[in-house]
Amino acid sequence: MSLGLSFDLLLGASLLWSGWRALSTPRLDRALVLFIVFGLLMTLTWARLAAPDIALAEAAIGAGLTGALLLDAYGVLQAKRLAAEARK
Amino acid sequence: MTSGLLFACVGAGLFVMGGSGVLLLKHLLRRILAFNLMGSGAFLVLVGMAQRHGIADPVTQAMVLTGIVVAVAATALALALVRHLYRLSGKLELPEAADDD
Amino acid sequence: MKRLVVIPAALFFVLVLILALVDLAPPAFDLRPLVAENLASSGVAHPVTAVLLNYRAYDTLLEIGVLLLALMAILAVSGSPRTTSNTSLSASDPLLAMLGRIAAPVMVVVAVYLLWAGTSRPGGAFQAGAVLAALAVLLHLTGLLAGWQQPGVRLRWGLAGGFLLFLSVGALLLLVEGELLRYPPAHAGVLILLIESGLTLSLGLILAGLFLFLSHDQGGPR
Amino acid sequence: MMIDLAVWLILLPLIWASLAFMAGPGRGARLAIPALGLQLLLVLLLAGTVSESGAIGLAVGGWGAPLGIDLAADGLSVAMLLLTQVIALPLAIYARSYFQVKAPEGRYFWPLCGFLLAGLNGLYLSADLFNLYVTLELVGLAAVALVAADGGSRQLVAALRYLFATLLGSGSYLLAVALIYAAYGTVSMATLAPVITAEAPFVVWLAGGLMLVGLMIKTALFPFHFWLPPAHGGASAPVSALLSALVVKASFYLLLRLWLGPFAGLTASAGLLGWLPATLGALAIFWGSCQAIRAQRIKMLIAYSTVAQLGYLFLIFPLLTSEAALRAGIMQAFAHGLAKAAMFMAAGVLIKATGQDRVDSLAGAAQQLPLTMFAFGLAGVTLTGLPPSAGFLAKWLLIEAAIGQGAWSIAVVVLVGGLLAAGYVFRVLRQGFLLVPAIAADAPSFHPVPRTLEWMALLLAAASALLGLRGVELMELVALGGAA
Amino acid sequence: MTLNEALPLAVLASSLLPGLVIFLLPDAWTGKRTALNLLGAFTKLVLIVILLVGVHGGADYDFHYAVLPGLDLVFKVDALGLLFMSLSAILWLLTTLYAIGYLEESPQRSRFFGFFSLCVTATMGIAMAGNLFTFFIFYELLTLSTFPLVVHRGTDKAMNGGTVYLVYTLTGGALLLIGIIWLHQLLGHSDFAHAGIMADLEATGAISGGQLKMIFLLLITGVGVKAAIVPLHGWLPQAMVAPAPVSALLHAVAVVKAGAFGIIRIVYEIYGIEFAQSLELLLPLAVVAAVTIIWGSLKAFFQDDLKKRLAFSTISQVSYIVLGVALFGPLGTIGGLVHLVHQGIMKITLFFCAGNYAETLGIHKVSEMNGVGRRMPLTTLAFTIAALGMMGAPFTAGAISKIWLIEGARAADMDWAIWVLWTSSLLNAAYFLPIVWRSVFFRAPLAWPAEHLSRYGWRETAWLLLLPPLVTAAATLVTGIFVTSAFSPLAWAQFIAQQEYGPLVP
Repeated sequence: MSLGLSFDLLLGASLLWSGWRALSTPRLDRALVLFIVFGLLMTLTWARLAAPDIALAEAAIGAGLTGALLLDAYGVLQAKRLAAEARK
Repeated sequence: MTSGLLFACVGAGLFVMGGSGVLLLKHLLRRILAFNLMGSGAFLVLVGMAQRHGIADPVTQAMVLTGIVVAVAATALALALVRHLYRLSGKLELPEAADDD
Repeated sequence: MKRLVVIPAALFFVLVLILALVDLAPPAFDLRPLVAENLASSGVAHPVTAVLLNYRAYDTLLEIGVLLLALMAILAVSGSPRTTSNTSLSASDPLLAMLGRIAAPVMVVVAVYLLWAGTSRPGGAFQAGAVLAALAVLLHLTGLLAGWQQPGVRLRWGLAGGFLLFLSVGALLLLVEGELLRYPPAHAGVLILLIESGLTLSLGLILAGLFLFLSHDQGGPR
Repeated sequence: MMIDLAVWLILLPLIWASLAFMAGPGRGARLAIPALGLQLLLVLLLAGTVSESGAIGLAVGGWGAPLGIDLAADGLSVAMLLLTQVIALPLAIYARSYFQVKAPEGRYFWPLCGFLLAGLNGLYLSADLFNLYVTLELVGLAAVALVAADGGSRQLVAALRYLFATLLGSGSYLLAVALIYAAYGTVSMATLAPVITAEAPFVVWLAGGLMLVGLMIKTALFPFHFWLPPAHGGASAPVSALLSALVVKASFYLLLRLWLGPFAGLTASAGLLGWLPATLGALAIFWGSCQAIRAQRIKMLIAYSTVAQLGYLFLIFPLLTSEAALRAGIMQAFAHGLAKAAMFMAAGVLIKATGQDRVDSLAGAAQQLPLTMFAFGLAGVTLTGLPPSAGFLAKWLLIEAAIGQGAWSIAVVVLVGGLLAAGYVFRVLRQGFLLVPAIAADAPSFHPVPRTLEWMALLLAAASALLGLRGVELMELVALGGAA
Repeated sequence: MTLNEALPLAVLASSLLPGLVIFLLPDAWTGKRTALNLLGAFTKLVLIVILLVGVHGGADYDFHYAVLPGLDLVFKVDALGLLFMSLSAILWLLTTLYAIGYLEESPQRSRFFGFFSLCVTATMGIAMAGNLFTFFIFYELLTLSTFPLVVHRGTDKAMNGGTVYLVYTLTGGALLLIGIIWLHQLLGHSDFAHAGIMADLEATGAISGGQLKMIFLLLITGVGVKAAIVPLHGWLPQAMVAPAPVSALLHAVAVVKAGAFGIIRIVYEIYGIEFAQSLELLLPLAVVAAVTIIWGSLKAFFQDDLKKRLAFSTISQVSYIVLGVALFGPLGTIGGLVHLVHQGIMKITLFFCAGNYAETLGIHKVSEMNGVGRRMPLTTLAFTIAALGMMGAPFTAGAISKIWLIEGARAADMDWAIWVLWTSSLLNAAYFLPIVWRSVFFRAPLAWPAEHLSRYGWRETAWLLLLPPLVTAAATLVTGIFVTSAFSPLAWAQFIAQQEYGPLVP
């Protein structure tokens, strides 16, 4: 087995793992972080697939913007929840 | 096995994982995550299979670029809905059954 | 209950799919030679950009439409303009603010480079637009840029302008050349660069807008 | 010059939608309505061209398949384009009066509506599987946005359900496109049609299955209908009309197109496959009708009726070996489109007038709003399949095709479905005809409603009835380009 | 378009256009509405006279129009259709006059008269239909246009009656539709033609007799609902909640007649009487008709509500027509056809009178009718004449029908049918005579249940209510006495039978 293929195997497994954990981990903040990790792994994958255009887009849009959107939403939801609890 | 085919298979797994997530998960943010996994899976299948003999295929790459943009658009819309729903009702999950009264 | 159906079905499906993928014969058609052959008359040197903005430019046009649509959807969903949640610029870390000030010009330069590079190597309007959007997000996070409320006239023109420019070029070519988005080979390069410049700006604004229109809303549950 | 007609049908709505967005919230009606008139004119010219000189093919960018994207206008697609523009124009005039100045839910109606219509027109014209994916998303996201626009939490929940359903559907479709590309290296329908045969690799069958399921979800075929009633029942009346009359037809059309076009090799070799959508369609008819008969809110009633009526569309799949079935399907699409738009518009008037959404609160409506009740009744006649109406012709064609192929079960389903439809239609009419003494304490009060609203509903309802007297041209158009 | 093609359309338009305009008129415009109604009714009469003369002289009135490729809307005016059309046109005029008097000052008159005109349009379409497809369109249109009339009062009770009416007629319509499409699918068309269109089909051996019997069952069940054949009659007594002019229309002109007319068309011009006989379809039909005749009469006997009694009487009388059709041979045919007209004239008289009692004095029940003959002598006279006609008393229209039916039964060797007819006559007498007796000889109560209209000189009630029943009662006598004149219903029925059976007719 060549070095490239074993790296790909490892990468594929990490993709599946991070994707799975992003859905299944009980804590939402961890899930979001895992999702961003997943996005970065995707970027690597695209690079491995000789698709630098997609890699760039994935880094900027897939992992970056989507991640930022999700984190921002999470932050607001968290803040609201805290505020609501504080009011109680 | 080439890396194209390998990642295509990974993509198949991601697609199915994401699809099941969209169907099964309750929390709306997680559903959005699941939808994104599903999309990434489909993209991987598209590019991976087209490049399973090792040569880059610009057509599928361009398609995936289009797909990524569409996915982020859908994600943003979904987030807007979720955030607004949360503001109105404080809920982050959809009620069990469609209420028909 | 639902799980018992979905999970076995999903596992079965993925297994079947992977088996089917693994022993798939090579495809009957191959577009790569076609892409390469026509690259000379496409106006760009980078095949992906050629596909995106020439061979399948119509897809791209509609896709920008989807993005613009998503932005409008966010505006429509977020409800009537409210007077309350006037986003306060958080008095942020001065160090962060400085970082933002330094990063801003650098990122603009990067965006312009990506746009220009797209004609011959990886890069292009999407990536450049994304960098601009990232800049806006960064400025927002460092407290230098407030979340956006309902857009004013200028912002609306900026958001839709790139799309409308793309659309007009397409329509003009339809009138002149008889086919939607059929560039005359001699002018293809210029026209594509024109479209991409417009798109970079609008995409940057739209992508930033997706974030900033959403994040203006900071109030608790009503 | 003639061939531009089709492309302008896509460009025009995009242009007026963008301009409407630039003009600002709530604006755009004055731009949209003349533009829609122009679109209607274009599609009529296009129909004339196609019926004279046959199907039209266009190579966007001058490349042609497989490298570029092909557009194609044949009888089937022109028929659907025609339906779209015919409904869109009266609907726009209706919407203009419905969303009064600065109504919050109408702020982005015009741009969203323009993108939706562009997506629909693009979908009907596209002959490229991936391009179809983009148009599907355009339609889906615009529809979700329209449902959610400035709605309460009920609408948001409905919109989210709709969004996830539609994303699941287009996701499956996208994976299918990827598989097709993997197997053949092209996404052009014309290129694919001759090479996909019964001996196709298994991946292609999987792709076909994914597309079937994905599009069934998007068309809200039972049991994937769960998202439709809250979404269509919860949106504002013009949006409900747009969604029920047009949007769900798009994915049905695509399914039909794929079934008859690129996948004809597969579907012909598996003769029993058509019974899957047909069985689900029959279940949809029964289940949807029963829910409509039980529904308390009038818009929910109409939305469940959509679930039922969509079922008829799927009954044609086992019969598609004869051309009569295709004609029945298109006639049903027209009948339901026109009538359902009219019905939602009439319901909008009733709701605006009474301020309530319950079937029970309609007593006396026939006295107060005779035009609207008449429009509702006429549309109901079409849905029930009573003559003279397009619905009746659809029923006639469908039963004749079914009997011709010995599929008695389908004929029976159609007849029983018609009776069930009568059940929910006359439930509303009965309530509307009830006389309420004007002095009674609980007598509903009726607010004045712009007459335009009433007349537009009546216009579409009348169209659905009158099509029942002259379907020759439409059927000849469909016959021109059924099986690609 | 030639004149001969345009005439059938003009007949339709003469009630359709006024109807559509009337919908838009405000309720208060009584004068304009009445003028429109009468204009339409008279125009129609004139057109029908033209057609009568034309058809008698052998002219063809044919109009074809493609609705779908291979599916035509066909109008054709023939002797049989004209029989029905003349009846409907004359009675429409009278009923319109009656309704104008009846509905004075009540709400929603424009809607009422609008649907009333549509209803007559549908009847004309049924009469002129040249194929089953066209027939079905107008048959269902009739259902739709009568529903708002049945529920016109807008009460819960009216709604329930209307719902029952719809359930029956729509279900019947569905069965009829499947029969028609089946037939259309086999033949490629469904045109009416003398001596039928099926005989050739079976001769080729492509289609089994069993299939044709099945289609016959579907078709007859479908139209049988409107003809109120037992056991499909359940809607008719329920539909009595409608205002009196509507009941008159339903019973005498439009709905039940449309059903009976459909049976005639199907037996004679789809299957052909000879072929129907060879398939052994006529005897079961005759038996069903006989059962309906007896059962309707029996039920009528037990009703106290006047309109209900009349309703069951209708069920019985309409099946005379069906019986006549089912008696193989020209004499029975003539009896059935002539009864189509005679029953209409007599039954409409009875309903007009019942409406007069209710509207003038608030009388709805037989038991309330004591001595009403002295308060309303003219109405009671008309009622009596019509009732006698129903029994088949000499010098009335009813007698003529009965004689020909009995002769027909004898010629067809179905003596049991004669017994059925006699029994029915006796039962008719048993439920009509006590009413007459009661109203003439019993003492009047001190006060009527609800007296709305008072006496004006010789007029016991509003003249628009009084005139129509007097005219129709007179017609009952005239058609009974001047049977031999050239344009009597009998002469016309003989003309039709001649076309169907050729020179067999005596």
